[in-house]
Amino acid sequence: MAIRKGLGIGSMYYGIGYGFSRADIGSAEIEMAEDGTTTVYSGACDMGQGVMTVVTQVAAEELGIEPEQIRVVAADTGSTPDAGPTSGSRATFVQGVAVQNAARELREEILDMASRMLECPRENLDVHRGEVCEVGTDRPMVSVGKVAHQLHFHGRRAAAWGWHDNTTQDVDPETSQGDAYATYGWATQLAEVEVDTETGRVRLTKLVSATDAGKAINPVAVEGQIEGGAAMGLGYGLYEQHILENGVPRTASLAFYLVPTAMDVPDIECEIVEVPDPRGPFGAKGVAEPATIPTTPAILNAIYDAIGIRITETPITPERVFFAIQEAKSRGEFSDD
Amino acid sequence: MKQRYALRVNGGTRETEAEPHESLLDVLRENLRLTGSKKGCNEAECGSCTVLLDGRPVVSCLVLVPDAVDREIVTIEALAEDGEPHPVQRQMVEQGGVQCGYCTPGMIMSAYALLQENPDPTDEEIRFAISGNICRCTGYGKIVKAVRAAAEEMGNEGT
Amino acid sequence: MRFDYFEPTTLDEASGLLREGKGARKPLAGGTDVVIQLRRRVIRTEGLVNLKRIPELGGWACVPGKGLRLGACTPMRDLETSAAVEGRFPSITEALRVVGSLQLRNIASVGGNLCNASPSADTAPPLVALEATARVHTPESRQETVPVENFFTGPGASVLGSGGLLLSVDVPEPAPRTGDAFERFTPRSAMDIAIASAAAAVTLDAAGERIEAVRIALGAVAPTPIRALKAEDLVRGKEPNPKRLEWAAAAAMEECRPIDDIRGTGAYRKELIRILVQRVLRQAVERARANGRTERS
Amino acid sequence: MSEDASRETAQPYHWIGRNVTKPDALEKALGATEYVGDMVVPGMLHAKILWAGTPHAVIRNIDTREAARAPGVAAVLTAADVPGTNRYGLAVLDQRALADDKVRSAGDALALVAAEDEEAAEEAVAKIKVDLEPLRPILTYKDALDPDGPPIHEGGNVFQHTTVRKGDLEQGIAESDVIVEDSYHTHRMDHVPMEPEAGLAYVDPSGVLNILVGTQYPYRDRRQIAPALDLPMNKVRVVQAPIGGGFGRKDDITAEIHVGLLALKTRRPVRLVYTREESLIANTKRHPMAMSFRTGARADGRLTFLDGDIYGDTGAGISLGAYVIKKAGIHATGPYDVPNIRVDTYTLYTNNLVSGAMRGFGVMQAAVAHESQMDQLAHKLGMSPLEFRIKNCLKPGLASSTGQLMNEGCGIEATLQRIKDYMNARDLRFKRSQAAS
Repeated sequence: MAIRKGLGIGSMYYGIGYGFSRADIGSAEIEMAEDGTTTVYSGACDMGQGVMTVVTQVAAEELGIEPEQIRVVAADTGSTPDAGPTSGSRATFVQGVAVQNAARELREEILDMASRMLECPRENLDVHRGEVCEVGTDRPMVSVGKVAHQLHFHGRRAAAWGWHDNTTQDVDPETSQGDAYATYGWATQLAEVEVDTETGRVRLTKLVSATDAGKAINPVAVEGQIEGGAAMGLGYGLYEQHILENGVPRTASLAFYLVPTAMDVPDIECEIVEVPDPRGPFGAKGVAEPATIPTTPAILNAIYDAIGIRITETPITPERVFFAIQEAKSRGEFSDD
Repeated sequence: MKQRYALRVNGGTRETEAEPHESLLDVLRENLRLTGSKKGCNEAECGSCTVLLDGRPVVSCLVLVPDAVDREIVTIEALAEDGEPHPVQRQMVEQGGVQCGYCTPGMIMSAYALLQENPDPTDEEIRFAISGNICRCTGYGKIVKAVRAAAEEMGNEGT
Repeated sequence: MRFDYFEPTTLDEASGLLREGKGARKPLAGGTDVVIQLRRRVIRTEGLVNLKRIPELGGWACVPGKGLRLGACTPMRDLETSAAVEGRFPSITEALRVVGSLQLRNIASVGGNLCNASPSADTAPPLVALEATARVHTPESRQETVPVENFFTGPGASVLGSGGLLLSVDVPEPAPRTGDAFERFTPRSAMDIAIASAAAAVTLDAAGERIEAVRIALGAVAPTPIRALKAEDLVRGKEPNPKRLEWAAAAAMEECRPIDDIRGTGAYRKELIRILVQRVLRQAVERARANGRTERS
Repeated sequence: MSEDASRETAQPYHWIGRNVTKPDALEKALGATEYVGDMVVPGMLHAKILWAGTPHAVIRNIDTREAARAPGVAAVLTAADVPGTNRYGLAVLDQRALADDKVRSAGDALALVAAEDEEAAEEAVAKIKVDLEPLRPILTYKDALDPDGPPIHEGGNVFQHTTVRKGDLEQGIAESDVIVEDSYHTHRMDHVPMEPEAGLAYVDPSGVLNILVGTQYPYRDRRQIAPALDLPMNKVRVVQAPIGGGFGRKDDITAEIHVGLLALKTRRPVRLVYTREESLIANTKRHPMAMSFRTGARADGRLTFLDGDIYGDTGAGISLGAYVIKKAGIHATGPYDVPNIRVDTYTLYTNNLVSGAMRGFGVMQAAVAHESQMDQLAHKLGMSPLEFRIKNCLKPGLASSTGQLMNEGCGIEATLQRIKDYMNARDLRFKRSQAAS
């Protein structure tokens, strides 16, 4: 077989959140029960990517309690406040701050009550692993559960609501000038491909994804987004195509619409870059889309590196590459050796 | 016309009525309420419905009920023992192999079948064994890692 | 999708059920093609006749000196994992390994793959190249032997017509110094349907220098799997040097009559045949040489 | 920065940066999680949809009488049975819950059936008789741009034209030592969430319509559902059920309105589960785009201008297409400092399947063009594609195509540097350009 290898890179930036003056809000309510166990009512939909886990970790961090003490009730117009959609790589970036705000407020309430219970100045108190402690020590003075119990006893729910508005102004209608998005995601990927110059078949043999997560709140979940995103990007680049003939779908079966299998996706190397963004929770921002976008461009550039031919149409089917090679040959721009 | 079938499922015998052309998947899901096996395509292209039939992984969407009679059927619901998840299940969780979860049961059944047959597979063998299970979320890397970790865990248990 | 369902346990019973159906009943082996086609409403039926409980249709044996005999209902995966089959007929194993998914191959039968008579059926080219024959139970309950090469009559059609049954497939023991190979082309590395495929079986002369006998079969490039007879003529009796194989491949390319569909144009399929034929010939020759060496040693 | 963030490192946080296990993962691995298609409610009916299957036609008549009489059928609905506006759409209300005057894409729903089981519903669907008068379909960018073509909706087929203007394009061109020009075509992609779309609706004793659905945004669903069904918003409750993948497409209405309609009509719980085929035919896809880009640079490797046009096929509905294509336009430069810009985008209605949000949201397509242009320029300049990007990428103090000043959180250089380090550490080199370092 006539295999040629090539390397290519693709970069991108991606406006995180909704932009264009569309409402881009997050909100959450946190309630601590009498035993210190805590429920976060979060409107954000978890797609399995882990926004519930992010919400849990943010709440645990801010409240000084264990993640095991937290339960998240998510995405129900009957019980959770509106947190906007899970799209635009915005869930962590926007809802994370809303949860952070709610947790901070509840923590103030807890410390306020603890200060009265302990007869100790508020500023000397901190919460750590579910216990109110003196600042700088881990020595437990009273459990947050006991404090929450007192709050409930006094008719205060030990609850707080937090909100965050990430809405931007729209850009100028004539020039598109303006601050389009609150922030941007950034990523660069390196692809290594093998091109079979006889058949035109391209295989992705290596992918390295350097993705700026701002701060990886849950690194394994971030890697999950990066790897899954790149696999979807690979599908876009090489395999998947929804064909319509005269407006009628011809690929309405997974036998014809080809999603990459475990044998098509190489090991994806995740390079998590962390350039903290003060607008996100603990510096974090979304990675779902930044993880997907550079893959096809990186493959296109790697194909050029391998065979010196630029493909400008997706998907990069074997047939397309094959005929591009034939054309290049006929122009004397490609030789077999 | 509906007929009575006795199916040997997850170590017990379950009686049910079904049309003979109904799939094992539909009968498991609708009649026996074993909904862990998912219907992602109903034509053997996604693997979400994978169960074991006499120890082998099959796409239950294409097995007609009568063909499952007198055979040992194992579904995802039977992998945990006494509330203790199987190592493949535990490692899928720990290594981050689960995202939306829809492919997960079928994926686990394929991996489980592989490890029954080949307790120490290479990554390539793992990828081959799960290549009939489409996952749209993870990019497969963490699933391969989970299966490898499960193999190690099971190997350690055996020694 | 409502229809009658039968589970005959003898051949005659099965034949009778199909005959009574007057073409409106379908035999069912693994069922992987038939059930999908019924669900997609590509075919209609009034009844399914499940053949898996008929003892004669099950079982298989790959015995040195006697070739391979497989019952029509043998699950693909049984053969795929057989070291004996892989050692003797690697092209069959190569074809089996790429059909659908592993979970499908645990159900799907080799016989079903043939009877479905898809031009792209993966198991057909190696069986054609290896001179396999099909034992057929005709609608009139006669038993006949048909070369697999002549088994297919069009897309989705075979000599079985609406009432016949495929009983078994026999692959003769290859002559000494024979090698075979199969390759198919798909975009994905798993779970895909061939855009084009080719198989070759090559027997070298005693000196191991010239091709004594050769059969080349092509898939997905004509209404049925076909032989590339002109290509065979070009290499038979010749030294298998690269130039020679290239000529043969170019001839094969002209022998096929592929259609355009969403998976590829006819023009591209022809080009693929040119590549695949060279590759399978090369591989088959290599294997023939290796087999020659083991036989001599 | 060489820390490997995927390992847990010493840091000021207790829980941030830790691999806390996802709370939903174990039940999913056990097969215990119930997605909508796994849920059963006593008395539940099963729904099926009659799809148009043809791209453009006038609906003369839909005869449901025979279907309504079929065994096990509880309701057959067409547009005439929709109590509310029958309209939805994330940006504009241009989609119909059930097609009324016209068929606008093959993925339009014409009628709904609720029956005692799925098979009965399917058989009833087959009994619905539809009388359609075919219209010339608008299928290509060219068709859509033709002012004489039949309009798919009121107002013509060019839904939106956006413009990005920055600096002085002519000056940018004049300053350029190299210019590359190319056209790029990207295709329609399906999200293929492993869970086909599904919804379950029931009216509770207090009269509230409850809808469980694999959605990405229950609140916006509710804003779409209530008017379409003529219900006050507080009589609609939408709950996100466990979801088997969305990737943007479940941002849109999927099964919500249909199950709601049937539950209201029958006063029984109704479940609708798409087949994979339906999932591929209906609901939104990724926009195909046609892009022509001209990009220049000076001999020293600095980008000078971008001059581009982007045409996006949004199909028969806008969904979020207007935003997707506008976003493609303002991201057309990629993450680089380009002083002079002209980019025009066109959001075009066609009779193809509706395109909407999908992971990458317009930038996926734009990146195919801008990254190919970047490599072409690098090659013309004899520069490493990596160095060329590092030289031109946005940095704090520089401004994006929309004039947005970059400050904290501008990570592109760090990602490029990380790839450069990776390549250097392994001595990886591009074949057709200078070394990466």
